[in-house]
Amino acid sequence: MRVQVSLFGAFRSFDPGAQVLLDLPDGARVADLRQALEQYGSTHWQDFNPALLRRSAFASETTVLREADVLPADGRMAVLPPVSGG
Amino acid sequence: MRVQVSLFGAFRSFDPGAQVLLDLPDGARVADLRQALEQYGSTHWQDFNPALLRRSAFASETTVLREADVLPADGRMAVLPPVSGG
Amino acid sequence: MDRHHCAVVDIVEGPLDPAAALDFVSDPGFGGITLFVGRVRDLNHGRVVTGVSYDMFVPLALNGFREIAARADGDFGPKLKLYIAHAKGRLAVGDLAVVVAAGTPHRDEAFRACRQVIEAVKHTSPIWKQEHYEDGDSVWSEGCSLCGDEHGHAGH
Amino acid sequence: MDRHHCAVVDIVEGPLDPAAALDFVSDPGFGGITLFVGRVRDLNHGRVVTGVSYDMFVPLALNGFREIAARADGDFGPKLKLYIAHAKGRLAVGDLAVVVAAGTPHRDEAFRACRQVIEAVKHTSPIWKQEHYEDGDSVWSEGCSLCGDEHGHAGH
Repeated sequence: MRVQVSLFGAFRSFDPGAQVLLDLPDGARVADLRQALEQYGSTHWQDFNPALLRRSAFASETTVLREADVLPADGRMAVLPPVSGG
Repeated sequence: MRVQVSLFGAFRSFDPGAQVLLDLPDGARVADLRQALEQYGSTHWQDFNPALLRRSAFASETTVLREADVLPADGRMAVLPPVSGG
Repeated sequence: MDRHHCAVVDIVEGPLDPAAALDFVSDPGFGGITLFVGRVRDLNHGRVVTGVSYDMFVPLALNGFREIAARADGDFGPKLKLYIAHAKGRLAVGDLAVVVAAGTPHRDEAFRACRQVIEAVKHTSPIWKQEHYEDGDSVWSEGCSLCGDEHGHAGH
Repeated sequence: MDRHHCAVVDIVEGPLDPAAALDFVSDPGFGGITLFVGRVRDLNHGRVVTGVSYDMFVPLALNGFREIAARADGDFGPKLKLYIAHAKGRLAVGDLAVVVAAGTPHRDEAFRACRQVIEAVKHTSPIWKQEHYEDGDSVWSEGCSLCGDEHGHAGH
């Protein structure tokens, strides 16, 4: 499946469109996406910070997902670095 | 000394001018004023409630006084039933 | 102190102004502002309220507001800005009875200062509330005695 | 739910509006309204701040606001009225970043609901703050991780 990962906060600057397309096996889980994004970041992003990704969560448009959750069928995901609203 | 006691809250309605004049010995204390006001109220005010007076404090324009405090020289005092601001 | 605004506003002069309170406690160095507004409710202890009259011993009340502000300054200062205003006179349902605002660099102090101040205003200020009911009856509210313990009890 | 107003406001559409928040949470049956306003400070960790950019995952943020409001409703309802609005875009010093207001019959619930909501907004909403400094540098703020414990840590 093709997963479209929207980038926010400190990740946003890594890509002009603030998103990354990754190919993952059907039925992939959040943990798989995390691994794929780490690999992608390590090879494509000059200032990529793996420690920040490890503190980041993944979410659909409606909810934050856990590591064992299967990715939604539409493949639309977001990576959420630690939040600092308010 | 002549003491002018301003009436507030539930006491205000007892007197058209919302104040009472009482004669007390020079050097009188708050406890003396309390006693004098209870006597005055018992004889002059139809709906006087001694229990309310017992829960009431006495104050000058700047501070709440204690029972043992001597009345201020200007004789200007206020009787403060339990408060209910806000 | 010019960081503390303490006022009594007769309702005939106009309503209390929460926007003015927010302005007063704002500061370029402040990230947090907490505001409390107390309004006249339409119902109390099951009775339909048509209005409230506030009686007040004004000079002592203002003196008390300043003492309450000074105490908050000691607890949450030294930058704390505070706004304390209480209405006087006959208010209708929905009218603003009291406005308290606190501004500080961080939000925790703003919340705690605002809460401490409104509790102190309610429990220690020489202010008396007379409720008017739809049947024409009026009752002075039960309140906090100022005898002995100046902070009164916490019941109202 | 029509007792809860949740919004994200792009700064180019205009500033957040505390007066609208107070209006929204007002009710003839309410005696207490608590409002919190978060503003952009001129100084953070000793650095002179010239502005803040808020990035936000809007649909998830709005969904989160509604969940936060529903939780407060369970804790302080069933009459609780809530207003939650967060700014988005590039804010200047003094601009309003967030406004939360809670209205209830009595003040204790208003204070506690307002505090609970702003803490949840700060610790769980998908919102990111980038501070801009007078030397031209910009830094994304350290924040609360949403991994595992959705409530994050209490440190910010």
